[in-house]
Amino acid sequence: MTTDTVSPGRRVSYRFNKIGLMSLCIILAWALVAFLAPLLAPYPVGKIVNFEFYAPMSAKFWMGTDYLGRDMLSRVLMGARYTVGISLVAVALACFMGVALGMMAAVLGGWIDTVLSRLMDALISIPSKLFGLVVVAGLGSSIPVLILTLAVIYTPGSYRFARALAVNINAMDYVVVARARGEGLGYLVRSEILPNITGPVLADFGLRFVFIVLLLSGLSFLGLGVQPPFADWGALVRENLGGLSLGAPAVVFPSLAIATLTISVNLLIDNLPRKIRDQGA
Amino acid sequence: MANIVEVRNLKVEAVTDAGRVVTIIDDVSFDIADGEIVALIGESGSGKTTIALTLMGYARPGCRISGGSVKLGAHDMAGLGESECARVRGIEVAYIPQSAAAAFNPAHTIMDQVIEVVRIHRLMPLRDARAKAIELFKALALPHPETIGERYPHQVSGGQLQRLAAAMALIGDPKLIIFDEPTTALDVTTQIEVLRAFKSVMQGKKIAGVYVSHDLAVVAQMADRIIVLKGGTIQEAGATEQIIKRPGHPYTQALINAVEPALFAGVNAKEEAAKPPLMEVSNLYAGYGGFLDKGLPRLLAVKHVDLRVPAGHNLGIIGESGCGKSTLARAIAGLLPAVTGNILLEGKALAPYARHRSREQLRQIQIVFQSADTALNPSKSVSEILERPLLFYHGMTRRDRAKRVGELLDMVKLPRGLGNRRPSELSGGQKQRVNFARALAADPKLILCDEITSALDTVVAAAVIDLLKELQRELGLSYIFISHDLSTVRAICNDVAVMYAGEKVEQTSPDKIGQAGGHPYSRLLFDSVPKLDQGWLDSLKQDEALIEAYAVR
Amino acid sequence: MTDRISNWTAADDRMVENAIRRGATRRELLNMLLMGGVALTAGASVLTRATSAIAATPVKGGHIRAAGWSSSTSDTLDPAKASLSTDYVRCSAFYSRLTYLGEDGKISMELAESVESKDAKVWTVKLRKGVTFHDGKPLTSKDVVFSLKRHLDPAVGSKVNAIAKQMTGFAAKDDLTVEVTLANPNADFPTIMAIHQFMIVADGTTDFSKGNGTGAFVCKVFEPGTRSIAERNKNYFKTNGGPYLDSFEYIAITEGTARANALLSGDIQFASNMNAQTSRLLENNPKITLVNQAKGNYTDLNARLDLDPGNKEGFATGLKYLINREAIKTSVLRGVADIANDQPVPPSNVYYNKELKAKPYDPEKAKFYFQKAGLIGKKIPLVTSEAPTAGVEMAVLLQQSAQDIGMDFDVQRVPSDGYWSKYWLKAPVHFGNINPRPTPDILFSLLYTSDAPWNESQYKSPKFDAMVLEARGMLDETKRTEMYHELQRMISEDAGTVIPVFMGGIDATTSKLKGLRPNPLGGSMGYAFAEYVWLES
Amino acid sequence: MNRQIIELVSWRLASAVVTLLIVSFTIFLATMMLPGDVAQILLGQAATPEAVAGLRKAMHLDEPAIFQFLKWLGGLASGDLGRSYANNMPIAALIGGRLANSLKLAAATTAIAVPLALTLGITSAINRNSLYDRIISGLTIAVISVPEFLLATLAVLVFAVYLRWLPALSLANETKTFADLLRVYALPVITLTFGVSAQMIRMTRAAVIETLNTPYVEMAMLKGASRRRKVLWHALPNALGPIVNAIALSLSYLLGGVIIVETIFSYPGIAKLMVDAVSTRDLPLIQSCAMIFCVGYLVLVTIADIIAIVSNPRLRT
Repeated sequence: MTTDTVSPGRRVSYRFNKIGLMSLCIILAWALVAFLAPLLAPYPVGKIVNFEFYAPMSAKFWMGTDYLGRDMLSRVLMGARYTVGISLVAVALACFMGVALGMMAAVLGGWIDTVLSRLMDALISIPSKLFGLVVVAGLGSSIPVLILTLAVIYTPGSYRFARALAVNINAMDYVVVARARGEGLGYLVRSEILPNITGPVLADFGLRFVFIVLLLSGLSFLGLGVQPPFADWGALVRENLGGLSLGAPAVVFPSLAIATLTISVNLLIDNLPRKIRDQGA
Repeated sequence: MANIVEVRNLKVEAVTDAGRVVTIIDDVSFDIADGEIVALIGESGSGKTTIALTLMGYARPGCRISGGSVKLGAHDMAGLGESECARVRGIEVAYIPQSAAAAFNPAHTIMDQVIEVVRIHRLMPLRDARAKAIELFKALALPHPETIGERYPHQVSGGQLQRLAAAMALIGDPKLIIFDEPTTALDVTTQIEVLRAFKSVMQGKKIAGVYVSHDLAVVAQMADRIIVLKGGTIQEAGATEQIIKRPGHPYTQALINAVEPALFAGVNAKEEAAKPPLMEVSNLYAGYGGFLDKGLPRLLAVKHVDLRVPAGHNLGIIGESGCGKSTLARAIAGLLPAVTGNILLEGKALAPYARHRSREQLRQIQIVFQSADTALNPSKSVSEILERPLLFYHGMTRRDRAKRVGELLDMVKLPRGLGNRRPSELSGGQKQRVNFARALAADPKLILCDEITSALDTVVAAAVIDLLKELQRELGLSYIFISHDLSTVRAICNDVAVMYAGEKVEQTSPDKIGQAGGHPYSRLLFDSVPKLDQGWLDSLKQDEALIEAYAVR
Repeated sequence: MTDRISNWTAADDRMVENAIRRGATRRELLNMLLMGGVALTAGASVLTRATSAIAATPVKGGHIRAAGWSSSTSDTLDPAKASLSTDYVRCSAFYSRLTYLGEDGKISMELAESVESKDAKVWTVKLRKGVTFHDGKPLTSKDVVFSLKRHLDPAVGSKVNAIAKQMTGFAAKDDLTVEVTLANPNADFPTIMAIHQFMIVADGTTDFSKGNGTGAFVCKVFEPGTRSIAERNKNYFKTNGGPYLDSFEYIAITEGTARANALLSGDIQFASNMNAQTSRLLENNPKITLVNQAKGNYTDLNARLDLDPGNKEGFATGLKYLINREAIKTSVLRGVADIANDQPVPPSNVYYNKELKAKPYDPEKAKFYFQKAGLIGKKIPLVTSEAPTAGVEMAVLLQQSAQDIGMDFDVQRVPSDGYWSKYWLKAPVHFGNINPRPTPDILFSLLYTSDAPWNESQYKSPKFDAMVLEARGMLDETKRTEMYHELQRMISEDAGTVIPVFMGGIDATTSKLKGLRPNPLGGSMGYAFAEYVWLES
Repeated sequence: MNRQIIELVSWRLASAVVTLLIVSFTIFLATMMLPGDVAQILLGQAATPEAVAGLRKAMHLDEPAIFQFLKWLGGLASGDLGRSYANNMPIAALIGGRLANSLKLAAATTAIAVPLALTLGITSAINRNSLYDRIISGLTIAVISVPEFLLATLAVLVFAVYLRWLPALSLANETKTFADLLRVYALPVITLTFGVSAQMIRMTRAAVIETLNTPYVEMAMLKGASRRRKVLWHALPNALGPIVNAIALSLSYLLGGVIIVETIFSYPGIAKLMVDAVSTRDLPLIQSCAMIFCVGYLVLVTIADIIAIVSNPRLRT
């Protein structure tokens, strides 16, 4: 119902609630760690610093040592670089491609929409882990291959999501008005549609980021992730899985690192400020 | 006579998204006697629905009854807990919503939902309940009363659903029924049927009622007493006759004035024929869906329409929902390409697709939509919205644009300071003005107005119409004014075209519409518009055959 | 003094027992006990207890499930194509070889009664009588000729095509006699016949999925990439000894931790190839026994003698003194290694030169040699990767030792993808990894002769080449042994390959499973464990 | 009602064929991109050029790849999946048992996960914002956020190694009695249930809550309906479409996405088969597996659509 008085609830804030703020802080902290890792790490990543493997936590080795006697703190800090870095680039690529193509399909419609949608449907029907395995196993694991593979895997999902949103926005009168004005595809997509789907796309971005972190660690588990002696968190868990029954900190800390990151992202999405969440929803 | 409802010093608070608490209903007190129908009238945001819902002990999410008492029979609904309220709802007080189409659950049959109250409160055996429901269907003059309950909500028309919602409310024999704008979403021809059914049932059963509406003419037919609300407080209360004949409060007076606006005193009809037309449409066909063999779309929404709009003149297009009037506007704007037929602008043919038209052609025809909410991009400021056509059509510099935006805001009588706001921070009327200013920014010759006042409150709508007229005088514009509301069209148009089922059935001047000799459908439409007269509904005699032929029930 | 020892627990008992199984010598064991603070006399009695636990008599019967670590749909029962550990285990159970390479590195006869030659060029193989295939067909010389000859056919895709090429003539002299002619004399022919791929299949076999051989077990179920079930061959030609088990199932569990967990939970009774880290999960468990595999695989540091800096005299020798073999053994490989002496023949080989001692870790001596080569203070690139096992760790260790004497090694860690084709054999100083081979001859001609395809340090010595050729055709064992000892010495002193340790894995079994011994042909008793182990009742 | 479904199914069938062709061709291209071929892989270290060439010839791999692909496609049309390059067994035989295993595992997980997810999702929607709801939400987020292999390994440690209640391996052919069956499937099913149901719980809760905000649910409340009734009778039937869709997507994961679970529990399923096929460049096997995953996905999505239609009177007629 339209009102002729500005209803009191309309002015909403960008403020985060407590949980959202906490999650955001954790995520930013990890991002910072990823950025500064080489400065923060007390020991070189591949260096065996202790002849005892699975050493417990100590003043010298805050997170103990791993299965070869390497300092876990350094490895977890550097792991942030790979986990956060690769996932972030991959998710950015996936969302960029997915959102761009999705909006294009929604605005142009017709055979372009049909062809794109069918192609994406086909891609989505191949199980993501297997697809990743096939490509990475075949082409060999390197960081660019990992990033591209992860991006391709998550593009169709992002495409579908963005397309669904864009189709809704595309039917809005202001887009119709812009069309009637004679605006081209670029303007429609950039100025009319994109700003109004950013909220949900942002949430989707976060969710997909979590999926990518987990898929990356899954690939690492199968030995196809970041190659040693470097290791992302998933690879760290995998390397030290043998220490699980010994309660070694070497397996606990990277697991915790993954969990804090992914849980924070999930919580952040659930607790996004209304203003962002509702953008175009 | 005992009072069934006694509301004292009611106060309702709402929490805004920013966490601020605001009072939306303040110090409202009124009584309803047994069998009496009291109308709550006011514009949107006046708190009328909120007050009505407190009678059921309910406040919408984010709201809270923070003071006063709401006595309903023996209960104080303001003080009852959720489960206690639930025991009262449906059997002591029942609710008929504005949109029955939305209030019926699409997943269940109508009968299951009508007798749900019986099931919830275990009032009687289900077989008896079904028999009772069928009785009610008959009383509400529903077609096929025996079998209509087996259908699903989407299988019956809006007018029927509205009456079925009444049956749903009546099944528990409540002492009080709340009507929440029950006919607002209906076409006028349908509205009459529904109002008649309501009235006869209420009179027959002697049930008290609260009738919430913004439409004085409708309320005049239904209510014994009227309470006028504004901004959450009572402005005036009194018997229906007193309110409509001798309004005490200036606000009530304004409401009454807005019901029947004056006819458009346009330019002389003789002169126009001589001038070359600004816009000429001939033999236009348009529709949706894939194409059939003969090159016609699967769903033909506009058939064989001819129109002629002389420069500086306004053409009204009127018809009920689904008559094809909006499709016509879209075809003219090139949004939905016409299948056949010509659209001439100043004698030059326009391409069916907007993207094939020149920028200059596009500039000359602008379209303004009904819902200001969806017509403005929520992520842009008012200035940005207005600047785009200036840049796009006129290639103005940043400074010129800023200056022009100020002028445009002046033209539509909005403060210049509004330029920095976003649409969500504007009221409905303001949005519609911005919407209109955007069309003006193009410097057009013709503006297609698609139901632009329908979502606005009557007083606001009247002001917008006045603005349109004023701008026309200053800028020499022409409008094609599309509406379902006859009185609005008559207030602004030189000519009125009546559309029915995709075809133009008649085109005439506003004063002649509905008069004898005109098209029977136009007459039906004209007759169905409620009058501000208590006896109008009872005395209205309509041709049954005509209704049978044209009314969409 | 009594036999009672304070602080000596059942776990220590097991440690000693395990050590014995791993093949520790009595001397090593006593050392171990001494380190544990146990008096020598007391230690001796502990040792007896442990050894007696091992020397139980085999019992027949029972079923086990054993797990290897690699399996795929390309699993095959065609011995010529066998490439994964699972293939070896299955083929070893279903087929037999002409000869068998024992734990001590000595050859014994299996299907052959004798393999003899006067000139090491023409070899006469006499077959056992009365051996039958699982389908009842008796073994004849035709089967042997077929089995050997097929390695030359490219369509077979044999893994040992390169070795088989030296066989130029095959003749079935009679039903039980085969004559094989070699291109050049090779006294190792009987040992070569012990290589897994040279197992004997029935003449004309094209479908290998039935596993129709003469082996100790009959194939009941074979699902590539999933499992196999084998039952004892009632008509097995060996009448003394194994097989003891009624049947065994063989599966693969790729994950080391999963393998350990499955063993702990009792789902499997045998888990092959545990690494040092996973073994730690198991070593204190009374229900688990660990058996060291024979150590033969090694990662070596190669200085090419034809390129700078390897061409500077003293550099390679300096490296041999600078590499800390002890540290590599204990810290990098967690003890699961034998110190090596810069030559490729492992201690388990009969031709191993015991007199040749490994160079000690001596930075000062290393410094002396580097000074001699004029390399102190120069930055020397050291190419390594994860591809050669522990290559990165070894490089880092070396780099640390070098810093102390003013040497500057620039460790260049390159991707493991493409390491073998891009860096191995090519970079001036780099790491390599070599799998065990059954005979010194194969090792030498593969790695050290002037025309060796994998001459890692470009070691070229006409004297060496001539001696390898001579030794190959030498039938006099004593002389041959002497020659091989000398060849090992030459490599150890002169080649640019630094071989710090021999590595090996660990097999873990339930303590009830007995009879598992190391074998030079690889883990799981040269993959033939099924025939030799038994389940304690 | 039937016409609608027949129309949907026939449209789906037609588009499925197109999708399958696209997938098949994509997989073919991807396989072509992989370095090495089956002959090289099979020979391993012994892959001298002559040896590779000989083996290729013997395996008829010297024909152009596209020709092999088309031959395989032609065979598929007549229902023949061809023979594996790696071990020359008929693909149907290789896949048969594995597919049955994968389906069994998927069915067992579905049987537990779906009712569990629906119950938890709906009850937490009913008790929205309660402590119970918050606990469930917290748990689902935690489960979603933890890598699957960690869950699986933890489960093995607890249930197989320490408690010794369950076997650490799930050897599908070990099941002779029903009790065996339960024991063998318990751990992988528990692991998968965790991962799969967390998503479904979230989706179910969200879908139900979304329908709870509709006018007809408000209307039901104004009729005096209880919370339970609002959720179960009013919201749920209308939320069924999105819920079933979410379930279908989750379940499609159970066919091909369980590679980690198959690895840890040594469960002989079809995901592992495909990974093997890729590592040996076994084109017909890769293709056949990909087709199975694709068909599985399409079947699930179609079933979800049919359920959505049947549950929605507006689409039904």
